[in-house]
Amino acid sequence: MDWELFWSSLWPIVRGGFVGTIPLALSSFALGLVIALAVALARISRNRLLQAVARFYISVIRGTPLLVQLFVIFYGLPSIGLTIDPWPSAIIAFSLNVGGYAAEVIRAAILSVPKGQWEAGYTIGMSRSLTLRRIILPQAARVSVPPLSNTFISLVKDTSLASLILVTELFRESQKVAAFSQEFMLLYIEAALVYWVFCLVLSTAQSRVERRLDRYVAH
Amino acid sequence: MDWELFWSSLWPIVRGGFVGTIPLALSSFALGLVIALAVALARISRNRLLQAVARFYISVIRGTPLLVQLFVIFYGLPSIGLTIDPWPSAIIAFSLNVGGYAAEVIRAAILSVPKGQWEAGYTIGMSRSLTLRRIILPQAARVSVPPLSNTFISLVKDTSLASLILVTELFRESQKVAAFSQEFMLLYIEAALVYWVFCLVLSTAQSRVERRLDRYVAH
Amino acid sequence: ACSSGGGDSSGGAGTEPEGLSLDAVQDAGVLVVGTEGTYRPFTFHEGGSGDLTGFDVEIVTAVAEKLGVDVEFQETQWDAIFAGLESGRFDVIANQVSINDEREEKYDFSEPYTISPGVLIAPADTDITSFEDLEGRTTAQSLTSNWYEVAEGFGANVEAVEGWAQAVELLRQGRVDATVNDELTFLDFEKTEGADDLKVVAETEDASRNALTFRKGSTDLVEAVNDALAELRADGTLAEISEKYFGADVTQ
Amino acid sequence: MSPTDPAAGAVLTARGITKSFDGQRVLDGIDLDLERGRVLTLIGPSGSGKTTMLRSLNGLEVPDAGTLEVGGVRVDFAGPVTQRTRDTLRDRSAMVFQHYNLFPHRTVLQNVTEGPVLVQRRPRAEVEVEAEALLDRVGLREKRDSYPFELSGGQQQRVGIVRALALRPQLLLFDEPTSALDPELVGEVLAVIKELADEGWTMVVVTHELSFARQVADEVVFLDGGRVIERGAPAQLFGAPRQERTKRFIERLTNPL
Amino acid sequence: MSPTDPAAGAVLTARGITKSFDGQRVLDGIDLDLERGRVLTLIGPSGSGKTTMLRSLNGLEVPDAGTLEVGGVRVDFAGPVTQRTRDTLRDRSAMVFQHYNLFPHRTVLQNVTEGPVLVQRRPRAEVEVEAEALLDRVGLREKRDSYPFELSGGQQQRVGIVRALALRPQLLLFDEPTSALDPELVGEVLAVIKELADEGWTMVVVTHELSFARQVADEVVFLDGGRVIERGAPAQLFGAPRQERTKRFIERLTNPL
Ligand SMILES: Nc1ncnc2c1ncn2[C@@H]1O[C@H](COP(=O)(O)OP(=O)(O)OP(=O)(O)O)[C@@H](O)[C@H]1O
Ligand SMILES: Nc1ncnc2c1ncn2[C@@H]1O[C@H](COP(=O)(O)OP(=O)(O)OP(=O)(O)O)[C@@H](O)[C@H]1O
Ligand SMILES: [Mg+2]
Ligand SMILES: [Mg+2]
Repeated sequence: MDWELFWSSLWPIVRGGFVGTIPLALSSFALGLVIALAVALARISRNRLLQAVARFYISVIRGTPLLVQLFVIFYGLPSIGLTIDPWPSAIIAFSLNVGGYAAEVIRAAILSVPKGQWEAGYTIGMSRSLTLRRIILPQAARVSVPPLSNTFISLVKDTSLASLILVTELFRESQKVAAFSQEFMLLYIEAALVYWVFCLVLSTAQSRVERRLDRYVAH
Repeated sequence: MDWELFWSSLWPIVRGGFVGTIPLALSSFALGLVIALAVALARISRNRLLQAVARFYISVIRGTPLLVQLFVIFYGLPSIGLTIDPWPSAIIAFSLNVGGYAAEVIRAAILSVPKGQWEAGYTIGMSRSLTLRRIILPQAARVSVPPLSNTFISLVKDTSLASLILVTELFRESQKVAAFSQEFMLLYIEAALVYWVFCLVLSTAQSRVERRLDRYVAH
Repeated sequence: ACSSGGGDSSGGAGTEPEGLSLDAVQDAGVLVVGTEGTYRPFTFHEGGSGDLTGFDVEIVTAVAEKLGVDVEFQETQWDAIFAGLESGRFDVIANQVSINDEREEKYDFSEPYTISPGVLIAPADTDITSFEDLEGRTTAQSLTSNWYEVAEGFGANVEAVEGWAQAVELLRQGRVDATVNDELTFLDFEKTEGADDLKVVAETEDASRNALTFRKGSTDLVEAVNDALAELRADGTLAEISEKYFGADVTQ
Repeated sequence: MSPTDPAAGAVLTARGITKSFDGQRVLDGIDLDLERGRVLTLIGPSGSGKTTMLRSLNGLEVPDAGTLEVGGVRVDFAGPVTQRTRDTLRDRSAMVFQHYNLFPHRTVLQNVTEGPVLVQRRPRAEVEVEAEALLDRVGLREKRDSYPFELSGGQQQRVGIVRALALRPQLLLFDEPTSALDPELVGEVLAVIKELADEGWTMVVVTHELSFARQVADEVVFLDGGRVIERGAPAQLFGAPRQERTKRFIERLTNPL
Repeated sequence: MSPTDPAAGAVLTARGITKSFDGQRVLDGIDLDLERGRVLTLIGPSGSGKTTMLRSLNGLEVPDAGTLEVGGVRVDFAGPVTQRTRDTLRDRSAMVFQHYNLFPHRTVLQNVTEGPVLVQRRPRAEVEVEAEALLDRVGLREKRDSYPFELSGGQQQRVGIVRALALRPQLLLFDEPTSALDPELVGEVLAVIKELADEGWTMVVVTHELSFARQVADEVVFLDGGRVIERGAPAQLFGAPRQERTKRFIERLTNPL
């Protein structure tokens, strides 16, 4: 094990995490949640067409490799005259991807809120959308934290694909060092360690959020 | 769009799915479920050490990229004298991976079975393990089908990484054609379509299983 | 017997595979070759899903024949190719590996079997006329090729890509200004795909020298391979293979 | 804190209310009448349609046929029923649920003020003052900042009642308000409901507590199979039921063994 | 189908049973005695420890101190209690739960036969014959192949009772067996329990159904705060409670309003 290389490459890799992986993951996740919420609502709406569109979207996103989704957006769209820069392309692709996976999570969470909560909202005169916003979603949020944090952890690692469309992030940095030093195994393991540390931090954050949301839930 | 290329390459890609992707995914998933069950049981056991080991395993598997897991097993282990053939390596890596993700799903499913079911088992004289086997797991199975099928669908796509360790599967076949014809985008999309069809079939199978297990569950 | 061929012939389990001896290869009766299989015209599948073929494939096959052993190919991606060599998954890499200082420190190389200059490729209407013009421009380069350093050396912003196909795509979409690659790749591309919208604006002084790559310490094997290459050069086989793929002799 | 309009008159008139689920007729031509300030008790075996009827009054369920007049709003279910109509129905009445259905993520006070502030758009300060007074009445002023899970079942149901009262509805609907409670907690909730009845609130109560119905109800209606089998003053219906089915039902409740 | 050993003698002797949860003392030195063939009823407010006491008898909970003798097995909780001891305790008694806790993925017959066949290792054929006879007794023979969700609450609880009976325990434990039931379904379950009592089964019943306790119990024990406040024959305890707390509790149950 070449410790000197390990230590000298650690900072570039971690920096790649801070300037690439993390901002990319955070912004895509935030945007992805918005998409997911919209798609989940479409899935449970009474409008058949909306339902079908949402189902199709989810099926395509989950049924095809993320790599291909990235490629189509970055290398494919220019052929119909739409050329998008690397970062926006990556954010679009990842947030569409998160949207597809998280939609099902959010939908399940909404459905897990007891029907009586809807009725309690209605009986105090709330409309469907007001009930959803004030009564149902806050409760659904609690249920969806663990599965959504899984989605987020996967996303963090998936962002390594962004290097394919010219976004520099953690994994790319380790590949650069690997390419020059020829120490592929060492650098891959080093990148894995950095990912792992990031994920450990995220898991801790997740438990925090869970505990905070648990506040008002019966034991 | 080069339709001739599309059609002529369809069979090699689909065949790659049948001889590579699907057997790899199925066998890894089966093995992975066994691992996951063991890890989930360790997680909920009263033995602190077992708990800690299980938690560590899950954390490493979920916190590090699958690519690195594959690399370490195939290219890393030989340095400690353990050389494993490509297929077994792939199956080991993928089933360890599934084991980490599915363990949490199975654990959550076991915990979702009402405590009263354990007590009903105990009161008719069953031991902890008999209750688990006869009473709890059959009920947990129902709850875990949807999230496990997500894990499986992800696995199907993740098997594309197996080509890194000399296993030929769907995605590799499409890359071969792409390299020859230089039609990368077309072939990527074609591979995505084939994955999508596979996933659609799997989703249908999932609904079937769910409906069968629903038989004895209240509406 | 696939990967174990490499494993067995490495001898001595329990440690990182040492250099490989000619005896070991001849005892095994097979030379296990690592190659991408997706890098035309050097290593690719005929028709996309047919047999593995290509310039490097034919050369290494001819070398094996001279050594009196069979050849067996293991296909993997570039990312894994050196790991595969080091871990004994295969005996030699035949994949246009160019010789540089870092690699020479870690591996043994045969005599080069391709020598080609690097070319600077840009859109037909470019205002770039020399490598010096790369200063402040953007190029697309594969991380793992020596052209990455060349472009960087002239002050270009380098976008790392996976390979030639992506580089061309970026060039055509106007997302980068130029790309440096070896002449052979461009010649093949021009011949098969057509490249009227692109042009070669400059050539490097130093040629890239690409060779078969072995684990460090494979001294007698490398010598035998060099003898074989010399014989193949002498009897015209190398030139013949080269003509077939490039219409020119690129082996010297 | 008292019914909004104390003048007399019909608050509820239902005629021929009919409703099917999956081809199964659950309500089969129900007529109900209720004057302002009076208490109607619905009793009947499980599945007889009590909850469905109550939900229809609150616009939570849309009957297939019949007409309904609640607090001056008239709806004919023969025609299509718009969301607006359902909303208007809902404005006239408020429901108290068997399982309380408090909002678990809101404090007691927020549970109570949510409707008046957000839906009725009354000023928050005014609503809070009123809400506290109502909570005080049911003995829960000091719980205003607690979350529902911190309360016993009886306390939760009292909050449920206050939440309904705070909307100042013309009609209060109770669906088995005590049947999810521990037996010793039943009393505290029934006491609150009785007080409201004494005070002149108009209400429909589905209950299995016959002694409560006897004391509080002006009229008892016995449902079975989605039809009104018998109706009358509690003394008459409990003491001398005319129908065999009523008799058997009451017998079974008062003397389970 | 009748208690395994009809000879007289103590089936249950509990002395000083004490149990804390998180430092909170939930059982505080409970003594109980029960002779073969007799029925003991436990009553008391919510949280008084009734369920915890019952679970301790069945080995589902391990007290911190005290001694227990059930059907000849003696356990001293001062020392460590092995899993084997808990298992033996469990063999002596069988529990019927408030929420039935039937196995949802097993048919009615399978629910009943699971214990005798898998745990007691009796021949399946014999067990099935006995199980059917038991189901017949509670009027559910024709439901043998139904799944629990296809049954009403009252039917499910009757299956729960049969499941316990099929184990031929020396002691039957009932934890509020009817409090999750619709009021009109309470009767059918209480009737079955009464029949078992008449037949000579030894049992401990936690219940809020005072009229049932009056008819069936040989002794009533009133718990509050983890202590026995008062015990006696039902006529005495319900008719003329000596303790103020008992009186208030009974008052509240019989006359909620
Ligand atoms: N949303 C629904 N879909 C289908 N069937 C329903 C629905 N709501 C109620 N039912 C059926 O309508 C019938 C009447 O139900 P309802 O809840 O009104 O009875 P209930 O008198 O309130 O009974 P309980 O005393 O058990 O509450 C039942 O058979 C029930 O299964
Ligand atoms: N596993 C547990 N962990 C912590 N506290 C517990 C546990 N089980 C019971 N308790 C507490 O012990 C006390 C007695 O509970 P128990 O269930 O025995 O009362 P109960 O008399 O059966 O009440 P109820 O009539 O509501 O069923 C309660 O305060 C309860 O919260
Ligand atoms: Mg009802
Ligand atoms: Mg209890």
